[in-house]
Amino acid sequence: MDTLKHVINVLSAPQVSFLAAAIAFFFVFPPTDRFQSWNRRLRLDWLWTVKGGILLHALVIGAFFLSTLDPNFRAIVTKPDNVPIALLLFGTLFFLWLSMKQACDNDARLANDQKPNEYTDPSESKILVWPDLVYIELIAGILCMAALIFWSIALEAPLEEPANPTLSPNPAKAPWYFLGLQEMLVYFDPWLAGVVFPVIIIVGLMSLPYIDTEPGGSGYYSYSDRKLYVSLFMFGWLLLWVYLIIVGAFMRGPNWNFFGPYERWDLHKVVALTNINLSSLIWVKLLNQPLPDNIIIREMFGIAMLGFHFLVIPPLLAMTILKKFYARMGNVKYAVFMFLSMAAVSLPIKMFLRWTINLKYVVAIPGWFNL
Amino acid sequence: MADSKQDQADKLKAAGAGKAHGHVAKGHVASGDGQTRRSFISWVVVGWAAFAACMGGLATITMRFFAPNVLYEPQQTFRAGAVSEYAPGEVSTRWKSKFGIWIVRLDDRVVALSTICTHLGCTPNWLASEQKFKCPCHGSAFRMNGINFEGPAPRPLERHKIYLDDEGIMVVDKTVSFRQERGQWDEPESFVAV
Amino acid sequence: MAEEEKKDFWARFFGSYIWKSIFRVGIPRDRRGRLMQVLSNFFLHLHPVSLPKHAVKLKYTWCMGGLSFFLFIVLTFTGVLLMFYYRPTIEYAYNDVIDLRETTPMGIMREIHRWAAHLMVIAVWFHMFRVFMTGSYKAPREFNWCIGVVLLTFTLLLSFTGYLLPWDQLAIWAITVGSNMAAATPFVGQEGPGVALLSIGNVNLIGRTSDARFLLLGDTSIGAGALLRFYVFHCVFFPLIAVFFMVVHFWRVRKDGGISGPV
Amino acid sequence: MDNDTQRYYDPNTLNRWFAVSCVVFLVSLVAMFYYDYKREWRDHQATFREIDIRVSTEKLDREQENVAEKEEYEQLQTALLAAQEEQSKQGQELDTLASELAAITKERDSAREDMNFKKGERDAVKYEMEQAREKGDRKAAKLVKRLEAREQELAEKKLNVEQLESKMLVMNSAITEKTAAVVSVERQLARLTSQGDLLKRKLDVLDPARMSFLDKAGDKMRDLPGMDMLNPRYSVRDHQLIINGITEDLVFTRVPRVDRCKACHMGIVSRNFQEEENPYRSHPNLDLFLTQSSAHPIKEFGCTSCHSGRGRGTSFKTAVHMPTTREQREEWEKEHGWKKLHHWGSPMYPARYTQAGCYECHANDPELDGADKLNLGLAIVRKAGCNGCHLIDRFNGEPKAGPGLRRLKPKLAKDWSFNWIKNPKAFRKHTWMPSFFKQSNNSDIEARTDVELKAIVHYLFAKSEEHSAQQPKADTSSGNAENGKRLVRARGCQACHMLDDDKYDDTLDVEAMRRQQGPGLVGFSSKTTAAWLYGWLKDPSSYDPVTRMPDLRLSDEDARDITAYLLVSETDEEKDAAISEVDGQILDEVTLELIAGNMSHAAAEEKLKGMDAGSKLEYTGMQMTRHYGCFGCHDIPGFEDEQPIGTDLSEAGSKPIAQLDFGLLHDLEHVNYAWFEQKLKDPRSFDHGLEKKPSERLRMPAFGFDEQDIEAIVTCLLAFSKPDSELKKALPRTPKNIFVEEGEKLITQLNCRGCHIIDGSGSAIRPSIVKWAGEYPPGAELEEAEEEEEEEDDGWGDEEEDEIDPEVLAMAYTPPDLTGEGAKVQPEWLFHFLGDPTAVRPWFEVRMPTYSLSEEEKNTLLRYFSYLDDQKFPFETVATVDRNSEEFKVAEKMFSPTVMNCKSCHVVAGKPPAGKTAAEWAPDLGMAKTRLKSDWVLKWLIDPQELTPGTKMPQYWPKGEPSPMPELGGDSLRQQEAMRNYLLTLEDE
Repeated sequence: MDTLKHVINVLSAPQVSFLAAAIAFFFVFPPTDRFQSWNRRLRLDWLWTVKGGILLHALVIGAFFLSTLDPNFRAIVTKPDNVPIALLLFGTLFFLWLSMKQACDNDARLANDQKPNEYTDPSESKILVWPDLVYIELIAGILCMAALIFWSIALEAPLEEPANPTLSPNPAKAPWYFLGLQEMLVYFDPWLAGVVFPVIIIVGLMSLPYIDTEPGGSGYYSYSDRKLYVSLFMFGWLLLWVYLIIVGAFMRGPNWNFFGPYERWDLHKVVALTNINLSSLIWVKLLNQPLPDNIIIREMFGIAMLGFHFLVIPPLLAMTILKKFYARMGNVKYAVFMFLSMAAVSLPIKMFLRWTINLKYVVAIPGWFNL
Repeated sequence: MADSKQDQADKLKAAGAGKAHGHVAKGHVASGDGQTRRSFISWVVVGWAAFAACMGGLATITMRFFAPNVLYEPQQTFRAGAVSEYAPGEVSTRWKSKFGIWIVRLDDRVVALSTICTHLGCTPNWLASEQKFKCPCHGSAFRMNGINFEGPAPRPLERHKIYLDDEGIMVVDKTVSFRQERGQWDEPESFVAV
Repeated sequence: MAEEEKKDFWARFFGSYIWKSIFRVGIPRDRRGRLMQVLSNFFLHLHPVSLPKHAVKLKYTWCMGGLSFFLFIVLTFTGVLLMFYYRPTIEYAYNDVIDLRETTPMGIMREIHRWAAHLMVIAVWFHMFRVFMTGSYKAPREFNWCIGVVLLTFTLLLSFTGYLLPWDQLAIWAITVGSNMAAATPFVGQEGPGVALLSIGNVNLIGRTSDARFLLLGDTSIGAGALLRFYVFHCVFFPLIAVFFMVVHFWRVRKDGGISGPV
Repeated sequence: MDNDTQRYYDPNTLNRWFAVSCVVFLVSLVAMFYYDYKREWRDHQATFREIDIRVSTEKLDREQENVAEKEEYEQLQTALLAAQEEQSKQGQELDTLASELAAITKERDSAREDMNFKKGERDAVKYEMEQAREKGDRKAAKLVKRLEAREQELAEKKLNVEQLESKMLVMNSAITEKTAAVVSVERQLARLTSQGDLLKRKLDVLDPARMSFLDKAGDKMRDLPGMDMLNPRYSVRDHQLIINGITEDLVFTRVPRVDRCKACHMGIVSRNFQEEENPYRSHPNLDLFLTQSSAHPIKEFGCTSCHSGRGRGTSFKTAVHMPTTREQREEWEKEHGWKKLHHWGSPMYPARYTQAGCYECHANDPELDGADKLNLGLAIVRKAGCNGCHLIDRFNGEPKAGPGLRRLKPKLAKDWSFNWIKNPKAFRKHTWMPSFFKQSNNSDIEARTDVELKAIVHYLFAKSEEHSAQQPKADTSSGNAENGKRLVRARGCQACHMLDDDKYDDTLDVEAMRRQQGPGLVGFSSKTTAAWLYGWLKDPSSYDPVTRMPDLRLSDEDARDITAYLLVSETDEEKDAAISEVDGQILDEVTLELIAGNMSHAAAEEKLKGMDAGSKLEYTGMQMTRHYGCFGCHDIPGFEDEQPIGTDLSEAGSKPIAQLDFGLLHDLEHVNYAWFEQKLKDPRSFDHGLEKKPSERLRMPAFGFDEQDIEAIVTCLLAFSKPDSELKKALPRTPKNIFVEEGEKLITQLNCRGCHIIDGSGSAIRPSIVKWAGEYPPGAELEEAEEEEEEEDDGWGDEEEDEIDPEVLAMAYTPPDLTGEGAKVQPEWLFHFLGDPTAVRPWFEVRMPTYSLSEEEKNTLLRYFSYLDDQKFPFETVATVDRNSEEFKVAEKMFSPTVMNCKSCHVVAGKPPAGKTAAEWAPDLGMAKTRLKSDWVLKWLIDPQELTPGTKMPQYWPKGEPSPMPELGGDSLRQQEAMRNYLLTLEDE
């Protein structure tokens, strides 16, 4: 048992779990036809059948409640403010499955050119709002309220010591819905993680309808027509948001150290996290040179990498894999789309470099631009 | 909010009943026996009865919520010193500003007069020259013993509980008041005899 | 027989003058009646009178948008109640929050408020997820999607500003971190990059008493000023804005052709 | 029907769903109500009500019985009947009188009304007139007339009223006179039954059994959920206290405390519930706490200001009760679902540490009556020298706890020192010197610690200065140990030193601590030399200028005898192992490690090469002395202005638990006091299981405290907490308080209470004096004195010979009680006396030692005594004596053997009384003039017992009776004054 727990503790370390998730992700939510064929070959779409769904939920929920037998796990999960996160977890799983199932059904129907499930023939008469819709809305509201009250009776809202600006709690955490951002703060400068990323997220979301202008798949659940977008959206939403929240809430302990789900939050846990900048990594470690004084020269590798990432890769893709796509989109939309997606991809890359080679900054120009 | 819910509820009640009818007919057509109908009506009744109850409950909760369980009012009892500190026939304004009390020493007793005019709750002033309390708001006036004799005031000023503690010091308790028109001015705790 | 009497009692009741004056229509017995119900009712008028079938399928809608709105109402109501017992000052805030549980009637009002807030955040996320998965952001609903994003942002802001009010360690430190990010805003945050550019000669325009964070807190550090400020943000300012956008959001739903569906 | 085609859901299902959800909602609402209604305090108040009813009823019954039993009651009853009988006889007249009175009263009332109206008019006219006159209006004249008229009328009305009232007065008196009898009897009865009546009134509203049906109904209604807003019986509101004087810390600001403890602890202020269970019990000490007459009335102090905890909490858990023991915790978890409220900075003090709460306000009080645990704790902290290594505000500027080590060489041998430091308890079982070595976290590196230790010893001796103790005139070996033994017991050494034959009582208290002011006296032969010891006894401060050991002005042979005794002792301890050779290799390692601390490794090795063994030892020794903080308790050359090495304990009590390192001791209760207890029990235990370099390991030494010590010390530590800057309840900083505190500080340092009773407590020496008086009956050495007086012996002689009870003897030989000293003696005298004491009681064996006090210190003591007795500065009233006056003659006569025979007990100008053992002597009257205050002497003559209860001094002028002597017109006072004046002349006899 303990060995199993230990194994899970190890596996759940971000460098492992995130990598696994990231790789698996593209097979489960294939962005392109190639991946989709893999997806089919591995019969992964079976997940979106009723049987698959039952299994999925059984696994996750079962695992969760088994884990609550472990005192350390219980201690963390039953923190009042963490309960919503458990809710989020299960909710996400369920609705993910629900939407994907319907998407698959519709895809199947469309494949042998039927209309999607939701389609209603204009000829057949519509449903009256009164009473059906109103009624179910009312019922939903009442049930929600009842649930809320029971929840409130069962769980006391947290209240800690009086505010004390000279003594920060350990760990000091942001509200759970911002834990994703707080996690980012570990890897990026405040102005990036705290200001730029949120802005990019919001702007990105807003610009979505203006980038994805393809008429297909409007108004019904579908996947294959919109692989790329769905896949990317899922990537951002599941991996970069939900996953990080769960990590931040359940697995970040004292001194913001990482703790496995079954690990005791030990105040004195010590982890080696000495960071190094890319510049010194290359100049000093690889080339055995002193750091050049000229900042630009010093940081050129980093700048080059960034340039490559944001300026070279997109055109390359445009010329190769995404030719058709590029043609459909036109310059501007393609540029914006690429900027956003490359930005989204760059986050995990940076995080990963930190986990693996303790990279602090790719480009470090103090007071100006640390990335 | 609550009432909007409320009349939404009413409307739905109407609808529910209405549906009932709509369906009753159908029920008849569908199956001759009233079995479905009775069970079905009972569902509606249960539903709406419970709903009404809930609305009542919410209303109660809201109302109850407005009655605080604890108060942070200023101290209601204070020690007003020994009887000897007050000259016979004196109206002491010593405690007026702090506790809203006049200590009045009448011929045979010391009483604690409330400084709240029985008309509309202004604070009268003690006019030593005329030997009366005169209220600035509507001109009510009270005698030294608190009896009203001028202006609109409907009844005498209230007196508050006053008693001697074990050290012989007078203690005034504002939470208890005695009214002349209820004949409470002779109750043992309404004065300290001299 | 009793049945009959009962029936026509109700008939007379719902037919009565007063009833009609309030609800205009009597009991909806037929199609027209049902239409009228919706048309003539303020609280229902943001619904169309009739919908395509899939629009009432929970499977399709998940009812998340509706619940978000419902939770917003719940939060407004409980929030207003809490305001009767909570004073946003450093002397009172913390102890008032203790009293909310110890001595305030219906001791769980704060819990309802807090959990409802969490729930609303989740509901809004799922709503967005649903809308995305059904591709409902596509023409002609692009703009409404944007408004939706704005609403999402304000949901988070509301939740965040509320987080400071208990004035305990959780609160102050969550907000400290949050507000220090404001200080890191490029150009207008004293810690942010490029702040040096905003200066005339060697006079810095952005400093500890004149940057984004300062405007947010009304103070150089979290204290009485910030508490009051966040209180007003949380109780008045943001709700108003949110309501405004909500109205537009709902209205657009109707105007952009009701709930989305395949063509 | 069209509607079916347009229906999606089956109405049945919808309705069912709706019904179910509504019911669920309803249930949730009910649950909400229930949850809000089901509060612990409500149950407690209900239970308490029952208890209160029970108790009060019993009391009432008892009261009524008592009253019934009193025959006074019987008499009154009969008297009442008689009086009523009497009164009813005159019923007729009374009725008529009453009706007449009523009639006149009516008349009077209306008359008064008229008068008041007139008065009103008069006032109005008066005002008008004044205004007019002011304006010079010509109406004025008219108005003046009108005013006069009004006055006239008013006067008439007044007259009328007065006449009527006088009539009424007459009638009233008539009536009262007739009813007087009955009334008075009734009054007496009422007085007799008043207690009972009060209880009755209380029970009538409390006990349902005494209620009418309607009242019962109301009584039930008022507390129903939802109704409980109207006028509830059970509430928190009525039991909430708001304490403005002692505030609560909210970091950003301090706010008045709000305590709701009474909502459950209903009976806490009343004395009626001492037998009840908690939370209904009365406070255990109502004389000192809570009651209005006590020092801490609940209205001003509340509960949490002493007990700490969360006053606003209304449940067992949220009040943050804290369990004293693990068992109690488990029990609470079962009974109350108790869980530690993690997020509350100031949890309640567990029962056994409650006294920590006193410190908040009484931080400056030297010794706090009733807080024995706290006092003991403070005494131990001082004695053990905790403040040597830990900063503690209270103890700033206190002298070091241990002896100075400046002049080690002449005193000690290296071997001895080595073994001593290594394991002090081996040499002196009860020493306060803690053990640094052979501890749980360094016994594994004994080889290294040995080197460290040798280095330290080496350093100490290397730095040690020579000193010139005067060498003994005769050879010190010739001392008489037997006599030495007696002297040690006689001279009062035991006020500060324990002897190895008196047992250390296992329960420490402040008294016992005083007897341990100095080290226990065991055989010193292995420790030091006779020469040194002799020199030390003769003049301690010459060896160590800052020592607390005073000079007892021992004669040479006394000193020699004592030396002899101290060297040979009953427990001749085993020979000490000689100090072995230093292990050079380890020494190098250690030294290198130390040097490398502040330079590069290479450089360090260089430096090391350059050092010879000696310098290595010395360097390491110095570093180690610093490392272990020896200088904290000892004055060590080279460490004059070193900072203490330990953590600051000034606010130990309010330290957040997160800052206490529990290491790997996971099964320790996670509360600060558990941590402190563990730390004191085994200071090094928190290193358990941790991998640490020797230099990083915990170094707090082991004192070998027992349960009781630890409890006391932890009480202190909890008490040392963040002070409230704006505390209003602390002792005001009046001169008296300040000077008394200063004095107490000094008195504690000098251990005056070892011999004297001061301000009520002290005289630790007494038991040993009793013991001594038993072993060595005093007076033996006075034989020859008696020989001379033989012929004057008046037949008492033979009684002298037989045994006297040591208790009585001790009375005479115990150092004097200094209570009231300030009022008694003259400051100049006391000043000089403190400088060099002169024998006031020449028969004493115990010596008042000579302390090397600075002027300032002496003044501190003077101020202390005079402020303690509220004496005025400068305090002198000189009595002038005329030797030829009648008074003087009379006094002389009274003084003479024929009358009072003062000489029979009192030494006079050094001349002891004839034929008495020293045990019966009384102080030298010759000193009266210079020593005593004349006012005091007078008081003393009037009533000695009042000033010193139990004194042998007889009272010649019995209180309140005429003087036994005719002289001076038999005027006691004049006689007493005369006597006083006479006494003040005796010095020059």
